[in-house]
Amino acid sequence: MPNKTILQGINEALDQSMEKDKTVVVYGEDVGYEGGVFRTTAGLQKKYGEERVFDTPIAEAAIVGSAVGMAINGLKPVVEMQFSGFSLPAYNQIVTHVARFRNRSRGKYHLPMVIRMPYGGGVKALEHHSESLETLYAHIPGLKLVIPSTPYDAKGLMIAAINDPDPVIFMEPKRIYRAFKQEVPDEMYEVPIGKARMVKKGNDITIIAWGALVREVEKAMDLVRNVDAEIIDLRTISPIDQETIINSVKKTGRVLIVHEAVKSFGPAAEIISLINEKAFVYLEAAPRRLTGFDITVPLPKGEPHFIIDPEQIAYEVKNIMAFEA
Amino acid sequence: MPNKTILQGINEALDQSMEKDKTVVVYGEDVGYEGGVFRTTAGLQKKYGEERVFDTPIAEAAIVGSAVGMAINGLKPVVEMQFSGFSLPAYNQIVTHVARFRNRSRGKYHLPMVIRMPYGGGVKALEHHSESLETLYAHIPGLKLVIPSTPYDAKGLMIAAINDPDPVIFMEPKRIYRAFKQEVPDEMYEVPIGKARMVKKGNDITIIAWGALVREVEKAMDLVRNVDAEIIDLRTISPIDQETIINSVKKTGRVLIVHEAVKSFGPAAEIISLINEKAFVYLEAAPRRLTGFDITVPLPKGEPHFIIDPEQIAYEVKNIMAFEA
Amino acid sequence: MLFENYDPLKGEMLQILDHEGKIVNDKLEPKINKDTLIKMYRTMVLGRVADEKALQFQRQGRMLTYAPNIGQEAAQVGPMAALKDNDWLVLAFREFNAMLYKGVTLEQAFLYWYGNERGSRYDDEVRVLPINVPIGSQINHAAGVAYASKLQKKDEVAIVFIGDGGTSHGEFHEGMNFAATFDLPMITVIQNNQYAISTPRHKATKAKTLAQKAIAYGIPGIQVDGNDPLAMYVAVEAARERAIKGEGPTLIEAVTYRIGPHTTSDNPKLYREDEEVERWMKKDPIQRFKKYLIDKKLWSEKKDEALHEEHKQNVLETFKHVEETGDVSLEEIFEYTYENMTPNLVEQMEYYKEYLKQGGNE
Amino acid sequence: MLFENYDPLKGEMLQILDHEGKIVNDKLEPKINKDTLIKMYRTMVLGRVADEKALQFQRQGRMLTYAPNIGQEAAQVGPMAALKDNDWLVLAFREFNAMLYKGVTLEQAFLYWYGNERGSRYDDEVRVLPINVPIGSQINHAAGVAYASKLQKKDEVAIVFIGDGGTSHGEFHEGMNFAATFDLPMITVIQNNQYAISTPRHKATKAKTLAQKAIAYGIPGIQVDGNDPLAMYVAVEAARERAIKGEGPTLIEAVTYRIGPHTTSDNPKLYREDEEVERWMKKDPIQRFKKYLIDKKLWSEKKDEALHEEHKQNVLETFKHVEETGDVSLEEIFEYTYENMTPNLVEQMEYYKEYLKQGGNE
Ligand SMILES: Cc1ncc(C[n+]2csc(CCOP(=O)(O)OP(=O)(O)O)c2C)c(N)n1
Ligand SMILES: Cc1ncc(C[n+]2csc(CCOP(=O)(O)OP(=O)(O)O)c2C)c(N)n1
Ligand SMILES: [Mg+2]
Ligand SMILES: [Mg+2]
Repeated sequence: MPNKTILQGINEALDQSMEKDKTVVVYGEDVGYEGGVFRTTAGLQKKYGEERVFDTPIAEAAIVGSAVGMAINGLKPVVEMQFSGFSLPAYNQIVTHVARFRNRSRGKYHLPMVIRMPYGGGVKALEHHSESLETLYAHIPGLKLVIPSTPYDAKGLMIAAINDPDPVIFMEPKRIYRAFKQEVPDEMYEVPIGKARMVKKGNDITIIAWGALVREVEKAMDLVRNVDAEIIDLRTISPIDQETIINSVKKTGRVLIVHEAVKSFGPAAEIISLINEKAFVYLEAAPRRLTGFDITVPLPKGEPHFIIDPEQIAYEVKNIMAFEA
Repeated sequence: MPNKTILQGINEALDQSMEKDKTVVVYGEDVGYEGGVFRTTAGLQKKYGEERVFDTPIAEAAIVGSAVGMAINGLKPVVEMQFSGFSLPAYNQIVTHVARFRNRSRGKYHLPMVIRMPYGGGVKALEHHSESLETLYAHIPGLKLVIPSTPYDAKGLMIAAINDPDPVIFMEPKRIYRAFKQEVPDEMYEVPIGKARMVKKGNDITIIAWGALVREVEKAMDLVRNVDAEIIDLRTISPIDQETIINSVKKTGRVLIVHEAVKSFGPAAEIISLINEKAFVYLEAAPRRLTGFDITVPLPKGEPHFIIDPEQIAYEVKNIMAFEA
Repeated sequence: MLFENYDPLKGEMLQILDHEGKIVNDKLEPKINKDTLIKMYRTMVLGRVADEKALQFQRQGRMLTYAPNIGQEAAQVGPMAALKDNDWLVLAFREFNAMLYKGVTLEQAFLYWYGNERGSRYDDEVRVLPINVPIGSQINHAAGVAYASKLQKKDEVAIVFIGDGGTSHGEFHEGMNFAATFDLPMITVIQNNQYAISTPRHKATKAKTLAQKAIAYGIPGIQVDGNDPLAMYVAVEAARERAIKGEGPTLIEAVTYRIGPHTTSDNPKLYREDEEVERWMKKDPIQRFKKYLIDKKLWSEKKDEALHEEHKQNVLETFKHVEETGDVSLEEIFEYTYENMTPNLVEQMEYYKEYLKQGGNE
Repeated sequence: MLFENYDPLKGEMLQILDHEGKIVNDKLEPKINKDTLIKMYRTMVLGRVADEKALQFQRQGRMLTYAPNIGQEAAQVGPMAALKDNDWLVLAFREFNAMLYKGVTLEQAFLYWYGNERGSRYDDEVRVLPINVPIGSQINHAAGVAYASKLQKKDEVAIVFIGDGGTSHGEFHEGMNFAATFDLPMITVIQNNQYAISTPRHKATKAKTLAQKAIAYGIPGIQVDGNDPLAMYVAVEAARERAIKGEGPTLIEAVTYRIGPHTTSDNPKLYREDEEVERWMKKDPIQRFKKYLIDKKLWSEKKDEALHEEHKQNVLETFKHVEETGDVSLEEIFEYTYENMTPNLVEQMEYYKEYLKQGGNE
C-alpha cells in the first residue's frame, strides 16, 4: 500500500468523494484556484471545475450559511474555514442553523455537510492561527466533531463525514499535516464516526488524546519505564465513545487526558465527568488532565511554554501512577 | 430597606453607575428610547441623554466591537445582547478581541466593559430565546462570567462588573427578572466577582447551582427530609471560586451540580473535574450533574420536559445520598 | 429595463396601484390571470383575519406569542404570485401571507406560534424554509439554495425576505455579496415596515433608501410601494427573469408599515404616535386591491363579506385543532437531534423516563 | 466638495501625481510643508527597505513570517501625513508604513512578526491599535474609538485600514453602518491591492468599485490612485474635515497593488502572471514621489542613495536587537490575561515551574 500523509489522505478523500458523488462541492477562501493555503484541496478545481470547487469572498458566515442552503437543496457541501480561529465569524450560523435544521424542521430538512478547519498550535503562527476550539463545537447538540490523528483515519473519517447525514465539524491537526506517512489504501473506505481508536492496549493507566498529541503520548510512553499504558485516540470528540473509555478505565483505574485546548471548561472535563458517572468505583487515582494553560495561545516566542511535549506527559503519568488514595 | 426585583437591581446599578461615572455608556438594540425589551434600561436615556444611552442598528458584532474601541478610548461601555442566543453574531468579537486586548497589547490597552445578556429558559419563548451558553464564555481565557440569582447580588455584581478593569459577561436569569423581591440597599455597593455565595450551610451533600435554579434547589430541599444540604450559588462562573467548592466537598463528600445548560462539555463538567483534582479522596459518592438534555431547547410545548424542577433535584439528591462506593 | 427606470438614488419608487385603488402606471399594469388575482386577494384577507384572531388568541392566553403582518400583506403576496411552484421561499419571521400563498397550511403556521416545532415541518412538496429567528442569517441560506439550483441547472429561484432592521446585519452583507458574486438566482425582498421593534428605520442607517444598498453588490435595487400588490408583482417578476437568465440577484425594498405591534410582547405606544399609524392605515393594501378587483368586475362587496366570514370560521376551527395538539412528547424532543439518537441521548431519555416512573413531576 | 466631484459610479478616480511623477491636477495639489514631505518620503523608503530585508530575514529562517507592503507605501503614508498626532490609527495587518509614520518603532514592528506580543505594545503616547488579524473586525473598533472621541468632544478622528478582501466581511458592513448612523469621526481606507491571498478583487464582489460601497451607508466614497501619495493626502485631509465637523465617516478606496507575496508562506506565482506585476511596478509610488520631490528641489539622487544606506543600516541593527530579545518568559504569558492573575492561573504557572524544576523540558 502506498504511504501517504494526513494532508494527502484528506485530499484523496475529497477527490474520490467528488468523483463518486456529483453533489459534493468544495469551497472556501482560497481553496479553489490555489488549492488552499495548506494545499489540502490542490488539484480539485482543475478536475471538477469552478462550479464545484471555488473560492469565496472572505465571509465565513456566508460560507457556512450558504452550505446550509445548498445542503437543503440537494448538495453535499464540504467547506473550509481557513483556520479554526476564523470559524468564529461563522459560529452563529453553525450553532443556530447547522446544528438545528433537522430538529427545527422535525426532520423535513437535514444537513449533510462538512466544515473542515485546520486547528491546533505548534506551527509558529500569528494570533488566531493556533487555537484548539473543540469545546465550542462539542458542546452544541446536533453537531458531530471529528479529529483524525493518522493518515489512514484522516481519509476514512473524511469519507465517513461526507457520507454522514448529519453535519460534521472536521478539525485537522495542521501541525502533523505532513509530519509522517502511513500506508493508506487507494480505495475508498470509511472509518466510523463515534468510535475511538485503541492505539495500544495496556493495564496500568488509560491515556486519552487526539490530533497531534496522540503521537506525543506514544513518544512519552517510550520515556516511562514499567508503566503499561492503554492509549486511546478519541478520534470523535462528539458523540463521544463512552464505551471504549469506560471499559478501559474500569480495567486500569487511572486516567490521564491530554489536549491542547485550554483547561477550564475544556474537553477533558467532560471525559472526567463521564468517568465519574460510569466508573467512579473503579478509580484508583484522581483522573487528571494535561492541557493548554488558561491563556491565549502565545505567539511563537512564548509558545514553547504552552506546547505539551512527551516529557510533560511522562511527568504526569508518573504523578498519577504515584497517587495513593 | 426597600424591596426590589432583580430587574430593578440591575436598573439601579446602571443608573447609579452612570450618575457617578460620566464615562459609563449603555447601548444595544432597543435599550434607549424604549428602555429595553425587558425594560432593564428603562429611564436611562431620559436621564443621561441620547449620546450615553442609545439604540443601535441590529448588528451584534458592531455593538461589541464598538465597545472595544470605546473602552480603549476612555469609556466604560455596558452593552446589551437582546437575548444570549443573539450574542453569537458577536462571538468572534468577544473571543478574538474582548478577551484578548490586554494580552495582545501586553497591558497597554485593557477593556473595562460589560456585556449583558438575558439567558435561560422557562419563559415560553421562541427559538434562540432560551439558551444557557455559559460554557461558551467560561471557556475563554480573559473573560469573566457572572450570573446573579438574587436582587441584592444583581445590583452588587453589576456595579462590580462595571468597575472591573477586565471585561465581564453578565448573564441575567430572565425567568426570575421579576419573580420575587428582596431587600436591596439604595446605596451603591459591590458584590465581589469570583466569590460564590453560601446559600445554606450543611453537612450531607454539596449542591451547586446558579441563576434561576438556585431557588429551585432551595425548594427541592424542602421536599427532601433528613438531608442537610450545603447549597452554593456559584454566582461567578469564571473565574470559579475553587475554595468554596472544595472546602464544601471536603466536608460533605457528595456533590450535585444543577444547571440549565446542556450536559455534554457543559459547565458542571468543569466543577466535577476540579473536585476530582482537589478533593478526590474526600468523595463518598460519584459527583453528579443534573442539567439540560443534550438537545436544542424545545419550543414551549416541549419545554416542560427540559426544565429542571425541584422534584427532579430532590430525586437526584436522593440518588446521590443512596450511593455506596 | 424596469430596474434602470427606477433609480433609488433619484428617489424613484415603483407604484402601479395607488392608495385609492387607481392604476397610476398603466403601461406597467401586469397581466395577471383572474384566478391568480383572486388567490392573491383571498390570501391577503386570510392573512389579515388570521392575524387579527391570533392577536386575540394571544390576549386570551391561548397563543404563545405572535408577530402580526397587518399592513404588509401586499409586500408578501405580490411577490409570491410572481413566482413558480418550484421556487423557494426563504423566510425571516414576518411573512405569514407569503407562507400561506406558498402552501404552508394555516394550521402549521399557527402551530409554530403556539410553540410546537411541528409548525415548521411544512408538507414535503412545499418549498419553504422554516421561520428564521436570527436576524439576517437567512440571506445566506437563500444564497446557498440558489447556488444549488444554479449548479444543478434547475429552473428555479430563491426568494428571501428580510426586515428593514435586518439590513444592518453583517449576514445581510455577506449573503448579498455572495449571491451577487456568483450571479445566483436569488431575489431579496426587504419589508421596510419602518421599524425594528422600537427602532425607526432612519435610526438604523443613513442610507436614504434601503434599495440603494444594492449598489454595494453591483446589482440592481429598486424601491417599490410595498402596499401595492401589482407593483410588488411586477418587480419580482422582472427580478425572477434576471435570476433565471443567470444575471444574478436583485434587491427589492418594499416600502410598507407595520400596523400592529412588533409581537404580542411589544407596546408600540411607547415609541410611536397613533397619528402615524392612522396615516398608514389609509394606504391599506387590502382596501386598495379590493377596489381594483371590484373595478375589474372580479369582486364584489357581497363576496367580500362572505370571504371574511369563511376565513373567520376557518381560522377559529383551525386554531381549535391546534389547541388539541397539546404538548410535545418526550421522545419527540430527543428524536431529531441526529438521524440516529446517540447512546448518550438514549441514556438521557431513559433516565428521565425512569424518573417519571418513580413518580417524578414534569 | 471633493467627494461630489469624484463619483465612483461614474468611474472617476482621484489622481494628482501621475505614474511619471508629473502633477496632472494642479488645482488639487496639496500645500504640504517641506518637513512633512520629507518625512513622508523617508518613511516610504524605510518601509520599502524594511520590507525587503524582512523577506530576506524570513528566508534565512530568522523572521517568523512577514506580510510585505511593497507597492502600497503611498496608500499608507499619504493618509498619515494628513492626520494629527492625536488621531487614532486602527490597523488591519498590512500597514507597516502607516505604523512607522505614526510612531511605532521599527523594532516594535519587527518584534511582532518575530513572534513576540511586545511587538504590539507601542509607546504610551502612540495612538495605534495593535495589528488585527480577524479580517474586518477592526472597523468596529475604529467606530467605537470614534464614538468615544465624539462623546468626549475630543478633536480627533480614527482612521482605519482594511484590504479589498476585507470589504466582503460582515464586520465591514456593520462597522461602516454603525459609524455612518452616528456620524462618527472615522475614515476608512481600503487598500485595494487587487488580491486577497490568491483571490483577485473581481472574484470577491461584483461592485465595479469598492468606493461605491459607501452608498449603502449614505456616506461619500471615493476612488483614489493609491500609489499617489498626494492624492491620498488630499482625500484623507477632506475626509478628516468632514469627520471633525460631525459630518460622519468617509470611505476611501486606494487603488494599489501588492507587489510581493501575501505573506512569506505564499507563492503568488500560483495565481498571477509576472507580467501583471511588472505592469504595476511601473506605477511605483516611491519612484513617482521621488521625481516630484526632485522636481521641487527638495531631494536629490545623492540624498536618496544616502537615505537607502542609512535605512539599511538601521534595519540591520534593529533586527539584531530584535533577535537578541530571545524567548518570552513563562511569567509573561500568564500575566496579561487579567489585571490580576486568578488563583487558577497562579496554580497553573506554579505547576509548570515545579515540572521544570523536576527536570522538565520545555
Ligand atoms: C441576530 C438577532 N438579533 C436580535 C434579534 C431580536 N429581534 C427580533 S426581531 C428584531 C427586529 C427586527 O426588525 P426588522 O428586521 O425591521 O423586522 P420586523 O420585525 O420589522 O419585521 C430584533 C432585534 C434577533 N432575532 N436576531
Ligand atoms: C476572519 C478571517 N478570515 C480569514 C482570515 C485569513 N486571511 C488572512 S489575510 C487574508 C486575505 C486578506 O485580503 P485583503 O483583505 O485584500 O488584505 P491584503 O492581504 O490584500 O492586504 C485572509 C483570508 C483572517 N485573517 N480572518
Ligand atoms: Mg422592520
Ligand atoms: Mg488585498
